Amino acid sequence: MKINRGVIAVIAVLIILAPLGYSVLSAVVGPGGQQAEPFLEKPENASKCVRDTTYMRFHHMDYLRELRNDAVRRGIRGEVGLFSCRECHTSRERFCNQCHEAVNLNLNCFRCHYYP
Amino acid sequence: MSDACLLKPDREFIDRVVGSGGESLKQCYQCATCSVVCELSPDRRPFPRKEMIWAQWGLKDRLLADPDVWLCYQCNDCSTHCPRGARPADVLGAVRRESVIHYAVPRFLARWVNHPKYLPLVLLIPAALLGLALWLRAPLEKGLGIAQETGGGKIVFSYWNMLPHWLLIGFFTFFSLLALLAMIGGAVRFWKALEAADAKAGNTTPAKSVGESIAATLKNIFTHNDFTSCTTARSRALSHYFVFYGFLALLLVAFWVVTIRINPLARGEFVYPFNFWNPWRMLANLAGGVLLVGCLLMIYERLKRAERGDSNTYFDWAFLGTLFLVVLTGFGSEVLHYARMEPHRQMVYFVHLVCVFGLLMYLPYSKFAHLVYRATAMVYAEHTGRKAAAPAAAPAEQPQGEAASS
Amino acid sequence: METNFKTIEGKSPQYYMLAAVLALLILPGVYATWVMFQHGLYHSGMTNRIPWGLQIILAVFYIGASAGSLVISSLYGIFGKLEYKPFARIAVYLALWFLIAALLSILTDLGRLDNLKSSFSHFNFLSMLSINPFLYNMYILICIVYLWAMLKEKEKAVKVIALVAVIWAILVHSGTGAIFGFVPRELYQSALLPPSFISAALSSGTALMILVILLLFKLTKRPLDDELVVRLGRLLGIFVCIVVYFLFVENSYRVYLAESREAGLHFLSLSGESGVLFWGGLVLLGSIVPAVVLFHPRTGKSIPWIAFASVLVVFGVLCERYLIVIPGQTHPPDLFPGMEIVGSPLAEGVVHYTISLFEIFQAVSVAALVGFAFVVGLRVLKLAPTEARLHEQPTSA
Amino acid sequence: MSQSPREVNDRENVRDAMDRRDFLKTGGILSAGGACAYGLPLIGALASGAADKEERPGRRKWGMVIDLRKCRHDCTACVEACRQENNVAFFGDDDVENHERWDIHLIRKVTIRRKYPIESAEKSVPVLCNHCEDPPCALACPVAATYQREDGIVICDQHRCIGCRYCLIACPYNARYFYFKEDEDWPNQDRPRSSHGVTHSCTFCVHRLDRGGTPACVEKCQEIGAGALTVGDLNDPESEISKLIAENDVKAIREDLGTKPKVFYIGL
Repeated sequence: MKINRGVIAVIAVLIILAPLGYSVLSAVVGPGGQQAEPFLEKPENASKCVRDTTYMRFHHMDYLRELRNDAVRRGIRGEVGLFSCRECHTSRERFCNQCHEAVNLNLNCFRCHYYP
Repeated sequence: MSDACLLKPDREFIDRVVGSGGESLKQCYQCATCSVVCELSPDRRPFPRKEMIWAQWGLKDRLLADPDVWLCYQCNDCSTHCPRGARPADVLGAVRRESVIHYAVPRFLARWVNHPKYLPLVLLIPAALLGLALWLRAPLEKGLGIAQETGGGKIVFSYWNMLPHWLLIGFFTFFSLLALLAMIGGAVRFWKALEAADAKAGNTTPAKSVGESIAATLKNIFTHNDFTSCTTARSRALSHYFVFYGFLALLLVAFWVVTIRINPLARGEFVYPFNFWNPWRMLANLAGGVLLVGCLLMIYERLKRAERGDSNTYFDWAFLGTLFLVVLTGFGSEVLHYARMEPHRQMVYFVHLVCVFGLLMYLPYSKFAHLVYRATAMVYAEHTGRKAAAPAAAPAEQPQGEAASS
Repeated sequence: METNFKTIEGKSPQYYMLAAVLALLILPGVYATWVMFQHGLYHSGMTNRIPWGLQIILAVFYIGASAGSLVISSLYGIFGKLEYKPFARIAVYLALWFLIAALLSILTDLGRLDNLKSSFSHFNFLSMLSINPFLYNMYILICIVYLWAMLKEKEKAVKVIALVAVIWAILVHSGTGAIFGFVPRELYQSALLPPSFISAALSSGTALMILVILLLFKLTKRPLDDELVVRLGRLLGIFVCIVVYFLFVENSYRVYLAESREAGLHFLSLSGESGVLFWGGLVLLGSIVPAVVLFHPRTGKSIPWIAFASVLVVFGVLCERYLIVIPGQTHPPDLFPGMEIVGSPLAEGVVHYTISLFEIFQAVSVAALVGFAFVVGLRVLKLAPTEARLHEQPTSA
Repeated sequence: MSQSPREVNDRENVRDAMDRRDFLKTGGILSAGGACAYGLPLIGALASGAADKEERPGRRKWGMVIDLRKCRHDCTACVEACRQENNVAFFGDDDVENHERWDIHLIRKVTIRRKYPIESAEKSVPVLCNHCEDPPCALACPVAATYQREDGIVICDQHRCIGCRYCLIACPYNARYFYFKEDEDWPNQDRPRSSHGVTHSCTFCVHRLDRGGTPACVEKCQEIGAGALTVGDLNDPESEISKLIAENDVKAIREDLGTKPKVFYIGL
């Protein structure tokens, strides 16, 4: 079956340019590309976090992992844990999910740990 | 023909051609079976017969200024039919390697890239440069005032700490521009050499304008018409097709990702990594798959050719190997990203960057330069009407052409 | 006797049909694994009392078949029997893919595949299940090198690697036996398990090799000397007897000793489910009938009979693997010796294991994967010999 | 047939077609380079404390004594308390057929009766993980997710468990359970529940012990007045559990297996 080589070439180029079309379309048609700047809700009742904000922004994952290993592996359970985040930052939707959905990093912590 | 001209054979050139895959050059006794068999050779200026005689005598300047060397796709029709086993295809391959080295702007770099002895050095350059960039990262960031205060925590291995985006984009853009300049320089020198040779031979009647011939060449490249006309290497066209489109798509995606911050169209979505269902990422994964399949097919064919006795020189393997490594480490770092195996991912990503550097920055010096020189030769062939000799040639045909093809 | 190997041309429609069917059969297993990964393993027939089911049985069977087929290739590699050289390449190629199938069966059976990265970063060197993956991966490497050496006709290297490969195969399969043997369950705990695994490996490997060789030479219409298959058949007969001997010894001592008589009876008595499988499936069908067929002068020489015996042996070894894995879990651990458990929320007594549909899907897809790999391998690599002659014959031009 | 190249001169860029020596050399260089590019930083990262270290939270050894004389026959208060505290999966009594396959019983009341020589009165015995001193489950776990802590508690780190279920095979007491199915409801939201695919067993409510509390089942048993369960530190002679063991003749389940269980029964 002799497919015209030109047709294949055109299809291939179209597939390659498809995302470009999507971006152009979304930029022109609607503010599709314009994502809301992640907004972290400030807790009402408390002012000071366990650690300062810049440390938390860059190291909350390492910090939580250390806390977990201490608690599960070494039996050292201090006052701070995932439960203490819940007390001030009450809604996960307005706290963790804001950035994690923006960066497409899905979390499977909340499959077992309760965080409304 | 023109008046007698002094031939200046270059003996060292013969050795280099013989050394890099053209061992059987000396057996050719000019029976021209190869030129008859070859689908691609134009009726008025057939090849590879004349290239064989030039190579035997070592007429380096003629060979390097001959577009026909680049019109051959090394499909081995001629080698299989050659009665003396002279394997003209490999000879042409060797000549192409010589012309890449000849036209490369800093020639020592071309010589390094094309010889296995210099491999550690060639690999060390990107690794060292990248390492240097990473080492200078902290002071550079402070200097540029974009240092991010990270709250003093000890960062063992997080992605953005080891390879921040601004560093990668700056580093690779700078070196890509260098490679681009070298590429253009090589193409221009090749074009001038071609014109000079034709002027000397006295047939300077451009059939088409340069613009038209560029368009015709692009059409030919995208549809791979020439490529598929070779009979024995039917599947080679298929694998090159995969690699061509895969690489093109990945290049486009990379360009989009690199220029995303200054790109008016992508105002909002400048956040990495792209969501899996983002069209750009889907295209990248699809193109990666296509490129991987293409590379595998090519490697399989090259192994088959090796069995048939055709020579696979380091010049071929280096390019194919680097391309294959780029695809493997690319998918590897994506899988490790999803598996969140942090230290391993950084390592595979670092190897990926070294291979990409090797692919793009050494483009004008390695076999990848066929992208430049073959395109230039095809445009030149269209431009001078070298291939236009269809049997029902228009009367405007010069008599001299008739004589040659009878 | 110079045997040369040629890839099958593999252009015939039947070939494509076969490859397509095998490829299609892989899909159900992938679907089943995906569903079980997303929603949990409750689709399988396994419960808290029977945590290991069909996938582990088949994993053990594949490792056995892999070790066995490697021993067949060593007939040429180590013992230098030239007449078995044609079968060496297929044997090693199959050994490689059987082990990959075994690893796949185990992986599809894991509950949390996304935590698999912890198996790369944390090791517990005392656990048998941590030592064995090292053995398996090294074994895969050795098979690849062995295959490469044979394809490249490096005679000297083949001799060396064959020795290393067979020793490693024995090590791997004893390790697999140790996974079951070194566990404080009454019906598992026995030092005889590693050697009985080796014997089961030898018999299943030989039986499978005979079937594959017969099938291959019939489909590709290449000449095959019947005497070779007869010799393999006799070898198979010996191995079959050893398998039954090991299992019988292992469980007869349990029935004899008072403390483990109950467990022994659970295994051997005809009333229990495993007893029927042992006496009917393994001893009668899996061993006595094939042994009789293989050693009987008339049927021992005819190819269809040997094929029939091989099929029975493969069925017997499958039963034997089932009998090693499942009864150990169905027999309850004796928590209160001398006391009878009247009521408990957990099913304390003898429980029953039924194989669920999803597990069959997974099993079929892993088997189809091995078939597909073999079919493609025949076409890409030079595995299949042009002909298999017994004596020095002037090879026809 | 191919004529060997004339040995005119061996200038280094003359002879470079890929022969076997070159191939091995390039292969060697490439793999060595790759190994360094991959290995050195990796070792650096692992050495810099990424691997977790098990320190010693003070040398305690938790054990439990169950006084069967005080344990009421058909009372399952401790099972309910455990289920509430640790979100243990329970699929209800409606579909009996599946209920028996997937239910998780960290502590279960087993009624036993002497069979030989004559049948004696039934006795209801709470059975849970014995936190053995030499645990076969920790020996079996390939990724050391199930392991014994310094204070003797055998716990499964469900973040690391790959769900191979070898510990269920290795436990001679049927005390380890695998989450074949996830339980939707979440009774105690302060405590995590388990996702499907990991193992779970009694941990002596280690989250309470670490903070100085007592396990949920012990607390509930005191609450309803029976007081059959006591948990304490076996290394501390003055603790209540040590006194109980000293004064009564205690027996553990199947001590002959050599796993040295730490749950002792009075009047088994």
